Amino acid sequence: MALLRKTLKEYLFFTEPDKPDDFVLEEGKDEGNESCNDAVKDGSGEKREKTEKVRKSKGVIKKLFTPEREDTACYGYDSNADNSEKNESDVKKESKDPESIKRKTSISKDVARNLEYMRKVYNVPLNGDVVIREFEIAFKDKTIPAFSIFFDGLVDRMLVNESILKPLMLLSNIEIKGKEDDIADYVQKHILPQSQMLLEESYEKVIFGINYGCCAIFIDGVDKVFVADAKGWEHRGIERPNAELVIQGPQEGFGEILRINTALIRKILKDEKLIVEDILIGERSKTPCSMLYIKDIVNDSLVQEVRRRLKGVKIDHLIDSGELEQLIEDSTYLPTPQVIYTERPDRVSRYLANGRIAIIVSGSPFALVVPATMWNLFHATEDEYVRFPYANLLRVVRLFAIFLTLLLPGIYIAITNYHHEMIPTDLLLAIEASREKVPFPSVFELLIMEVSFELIREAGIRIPGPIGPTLGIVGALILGQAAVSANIVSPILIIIVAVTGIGSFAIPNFSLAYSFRLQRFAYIALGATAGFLGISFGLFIMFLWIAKAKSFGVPVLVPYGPTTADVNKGNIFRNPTWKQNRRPDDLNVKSKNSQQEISRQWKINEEEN
Amino acid sequence: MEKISIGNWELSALVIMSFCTKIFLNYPRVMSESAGSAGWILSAYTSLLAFVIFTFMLRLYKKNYGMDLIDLGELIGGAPGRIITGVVIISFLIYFIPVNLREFSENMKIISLVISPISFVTLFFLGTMILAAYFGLEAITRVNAIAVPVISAGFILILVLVGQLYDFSKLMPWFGTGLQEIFIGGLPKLSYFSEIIIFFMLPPFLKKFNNFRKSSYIGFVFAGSFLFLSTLVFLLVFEYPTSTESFLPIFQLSRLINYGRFLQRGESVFLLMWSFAAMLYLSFGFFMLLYTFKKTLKLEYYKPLIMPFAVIIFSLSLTPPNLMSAIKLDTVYFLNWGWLISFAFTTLVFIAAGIKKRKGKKE
Amino acid sequence: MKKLFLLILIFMLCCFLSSCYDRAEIDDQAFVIAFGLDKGKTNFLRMTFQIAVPSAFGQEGGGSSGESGEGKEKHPKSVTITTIESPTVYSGFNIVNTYVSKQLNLSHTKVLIISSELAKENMGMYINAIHRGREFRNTMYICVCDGSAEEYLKNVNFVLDISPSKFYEETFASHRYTSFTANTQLIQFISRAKSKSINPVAILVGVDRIEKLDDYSKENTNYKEKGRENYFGGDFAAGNIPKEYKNKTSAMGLAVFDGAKMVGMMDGAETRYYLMLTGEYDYSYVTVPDPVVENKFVLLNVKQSRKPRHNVVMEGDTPKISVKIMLEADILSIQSGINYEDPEKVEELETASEEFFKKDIVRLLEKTTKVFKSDIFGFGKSMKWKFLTQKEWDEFSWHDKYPNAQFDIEVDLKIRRPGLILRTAQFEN
Amino acid sequence: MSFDLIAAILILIWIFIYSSSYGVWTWNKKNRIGGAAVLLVSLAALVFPLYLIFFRT
Repeated sequence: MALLRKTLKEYLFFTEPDKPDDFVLEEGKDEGNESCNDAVKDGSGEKREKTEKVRKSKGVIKKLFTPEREDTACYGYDSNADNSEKNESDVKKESKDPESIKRKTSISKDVARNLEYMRKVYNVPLNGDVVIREFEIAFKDKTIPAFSIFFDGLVDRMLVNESILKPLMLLSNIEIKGKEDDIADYVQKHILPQSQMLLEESYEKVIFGINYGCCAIFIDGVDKVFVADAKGWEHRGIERPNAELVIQGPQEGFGEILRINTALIRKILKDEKLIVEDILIGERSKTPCSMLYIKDIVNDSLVQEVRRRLKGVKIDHLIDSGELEQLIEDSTYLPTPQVIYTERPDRVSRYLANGRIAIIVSGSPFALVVPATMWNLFHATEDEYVRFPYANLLRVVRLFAIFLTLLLPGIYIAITNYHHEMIPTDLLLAIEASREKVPFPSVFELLIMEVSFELIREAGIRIPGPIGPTLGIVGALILGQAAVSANIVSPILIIIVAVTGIGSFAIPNFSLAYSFRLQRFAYIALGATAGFLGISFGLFIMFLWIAKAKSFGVPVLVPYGPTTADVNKGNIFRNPTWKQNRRPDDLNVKSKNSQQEISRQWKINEEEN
Repeated sequence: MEKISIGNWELSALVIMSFCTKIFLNYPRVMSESAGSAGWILSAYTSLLAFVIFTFMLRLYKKNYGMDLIDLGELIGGAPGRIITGVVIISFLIYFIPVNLREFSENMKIISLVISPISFVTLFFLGTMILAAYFGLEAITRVNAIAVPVISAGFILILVLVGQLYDFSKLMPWFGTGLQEIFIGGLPKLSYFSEIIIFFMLPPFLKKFNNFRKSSYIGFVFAGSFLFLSTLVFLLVFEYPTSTESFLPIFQLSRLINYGRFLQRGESVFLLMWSFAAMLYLSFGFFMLLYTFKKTLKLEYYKPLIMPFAVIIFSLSLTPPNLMSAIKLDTVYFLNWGWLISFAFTTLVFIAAGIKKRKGKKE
Repeated sequence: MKKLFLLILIFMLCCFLSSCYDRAEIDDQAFVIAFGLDKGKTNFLRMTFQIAVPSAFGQEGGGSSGESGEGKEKHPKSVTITTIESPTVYSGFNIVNTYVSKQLNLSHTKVLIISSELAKENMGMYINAIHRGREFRNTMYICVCDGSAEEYLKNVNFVLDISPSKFYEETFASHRYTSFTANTQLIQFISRAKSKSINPVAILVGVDRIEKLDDYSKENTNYKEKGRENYFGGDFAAGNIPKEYKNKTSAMGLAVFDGAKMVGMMDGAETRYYLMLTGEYDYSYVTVPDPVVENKFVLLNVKQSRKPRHNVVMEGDTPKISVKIMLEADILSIQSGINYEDPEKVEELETASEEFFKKDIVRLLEKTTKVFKSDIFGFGKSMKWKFLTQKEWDEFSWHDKYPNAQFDIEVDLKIRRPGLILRTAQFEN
Repeated sequence: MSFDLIAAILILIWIFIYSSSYGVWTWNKKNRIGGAAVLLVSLAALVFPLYLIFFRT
């Protein structure tokens, strides 16, 4: 009843809408607090008459981030990334759980207590893959009990044996000319030959390190813990990208390891201004994510906004970047994607160089790039690598593919049901003849075929490896042939559906193809309702919706709607490479030029000589 | 309401769209009806005249740039002035939106949806108007900026494709129904540029006067040439007495496209084009109606008003008993008197505001 | 956003609930390919519809195009014919719809055949009815049948084609290379019929009366009027063509109209000159008598090098019309073997053929002023340039002045190339 | 009373209630003219179509 009343109140009566803070990208001017202001002075900021202004957004975190913290080097991410205040509040929430309180407590000097505590934390007899190795260290004629704890499988066993346990247990017996009295200092400076090692003081960090593939060494009498990086888990190597294949161009794709992925990008962009900023997402999973940008190119307000959104994500577990995409995108209901989802380091690097921001999630071989315009989604990686006439041929083909995927079934229905006069007579009579024996109305006929096509496609993906292609052949050929001879569909319809399907495969971005496949059904319905009027109704609304949409403050249809300075800058058709002088205007980057005005200096020299 | 901004090209596209959409209705026919074979002269003449008057109005307006008509109304006469100006504009919009809605729907009905009831066809246009109003002006202008070049290209394509039927002797006799008929009787045809009144509601969205002037000039030039071309080509293909017959001149032109056995009767493809144009036109008008209403009465939101206004416009559009009377509402009453509101009233407001401002300075 | 979705949902629901009024499946429609109007016996109109039978286009029906059962089946299987009588055009559609299983659809009608009997009365009202309908194509051919349209449609036999539409489109487009008919599409016909400066024409079609070529009498042709010994390629009109073919019908010549009323007919050769005078002429093979040897002919492939120049001057009430026709020709054959290819002799041939053309053209023009009293060439268009206002032009009334017209014709023919043979060598015998 | 008609009337009533509640809200916000105008518009949006549906021949 209360629900009913609430619903009634919501739908029946006017209530003042809450005004969400729309993020608007700041004009391409330097904020003045950064060192990199050399590029801004070319005066290109005035190009836009837009009244876009950044609002003093309340949610922006004022504490500036310090990515260069030294003590994070061990884990390869910053475990401190979460705000301490937030943690406190979390603790309060979880106060029923006694362990969470204890986690914050500092480490005891007594190794036995530590051992007991760690056993409790890791439920040791129950937990099979936790390895606790107790041993003793010889130090100045005494033996000190110690133990190491790590996860089996996460660490490199050889590493632990050779450079942690072996020195501690054997080398400690050797006479070393150290003057230290403190065992911690001694161990750190003389015994453990590990490059990445930290001394941690709280359980929380220690536990985090262990969970992340480190080996923790507790020593009696020391209220600190040695956390040695011994990550040695198994992972996939760098392979060819599976979803975004190119003929020309680099052939490596991202893997599942965060640091390898960031290294792949740094390998391409050898730029000290490339910032790899670490953020942990997931209350429990603590999935390390990296936010990449080139500091003297990217718009600062964009960085702040992305950071704000990433930090505002509060979920327990983050597994893949696809999840993150859904959590940070602007409009969830818009059918078209607003984030670029790519597995190619070279593509990410190009976007970074253009002033966009990339987000890499540990464990996901796909990087997210924001902001994304429709045209970014429409471009393929290969476009930039092949000569420009060829690239334009590809683009025309792709545009045509989009048209086919989105509209062909709808237009077919509209024409055959409403606009008979525009089909050439012979073709019309052929269609009529082929439909003569079909018992269904053409809409129904088309829906049958479209649905079965989607079925075949879905089954083809889900089915175990070797059977997949077989199913495709069975589905497409045999089923189609049988359906025609059983007079369930007309042969011309098979062509329509097949062409539509092929068109959807030619769209470079997978989510974009999804969105068009989805919208196709709406156009079928509209085409069947009012012919071309229905289709233009659908197109109008789709355009309105997309025109309204923004991806991180950048309108999705830019530069065509709103029109910006670079209308003819090769979004639909690519310009020759030497003409691509400027970065996209809509990003309001700090440095507008991506190459010198005359990028082919040799041309001038030639003339001079 | 969010802060709206309109770019230069977007404004030009808006100008082109709102002046030129009537090409798809009966503009060329009315031109040839009132000036005979010299309809193209009349078209050029009215376009030029409208342009000159617009330039003059801009000069008057320059000092008050940044304020729209309603602000000026308030400047002149306080709250009553504001409301009077607002009511004039609203009544103007509420007159021609339903008429155009009706005509476009009838247009679609005649072209392709012969059996469907008119309300069914109208609902499609009404649906786009409602949704466009929800999405707001920015979305409308953006779609418009993208669609206008495409629609213009389609329009030019029609004109080019019927090229084999051009016959210049059809433009003879030179002055059609006579010079007096063209140059004096053609004056009320200025009403075809009545949408000008809406553009004086837009300045708050464009920062600089120069941008406003430049892009509206660009729009005017394109719109004028499109209007001129449409009449010219229509008269080149249809001779004078026949040219007054057709309800949908450009549609008739597109029906004549005939290249070989395959390329015939492509008119339905162009249907996509002009239904899109109609949707843009009506959405823009509808949004401006809501915006004017909101601004006149200093309301905080316009969105709750979308549905009631949509219902009113829908009912109004169905009020004329038949198509002929709807066309009469457009081509007779509106054409003869529309300019009084759009040109005379607006100019008066500008002059009054200028005087008021000068007085205020002196004091 | 939620509300927006609700709105869209409601809207879509409305659309679907109110269903799709105009939706019509292709296979629920009977497409009329050709349709004929006759004067009815019991009512005003007798209408004949030639409806496409789609099954002939299916994969199985590929070969069944009238080939089977030679003598028995007169009509190809791809069409069927029905005839009814009705008072008006649209009521006729209604009657047909009662017994034809599918709904009649006229959006693919390629040809409108009108019997000359009906055309000679005022057929404007029927044409207007068709013009008003959205379904009809503006580009459909309008033809006048010398005889009854019903008979014509019943005798049409698409020997080479399966598709009836292709048959009509190709047949009536043949004027491009025969110049024995013209392009008379509906919209052109209507705008000409309503114009004050030009009158319409329509293709003349007919059913050939002779069964065997041996029965053909050359007295049916009009060679004598033209002062010739025998008939040439164009001295006859449709319905009277010396031919033997499975398809009994033919299209040649034009029906001349004054407004929407038929006033006369032109044969094939006259049609050619009509095309030359209006500038629509493309190319065709023309037989020209040899200027030296009697009863031998020279065959020319004549093209129009430029559009004709019309000039009209009023002298009192008589329009003085001067026309200059510019032609060029290739030699196809010289029967006499005289060496006309010689640059010195070619002029002789040129002047002779100019004279030949001029004679026939003047004859045609005089026929239009004296017999038809109808300006089908559009001389009025040239006259129109001299008027300033519509009122003056309306009062001038060109159509009344035209019958008094006097002509000054100039034909300029240039022979450009002699084909593959540059110099004719004589046969030795 | 067909289904279409009932649906149309229901939608009209919904629109009326919603927009007039906005009118009341505006009125309460001390914008008297605005509130009255909105109420007027919402009333017109109810009455006018109903008149068209029931009384026009």
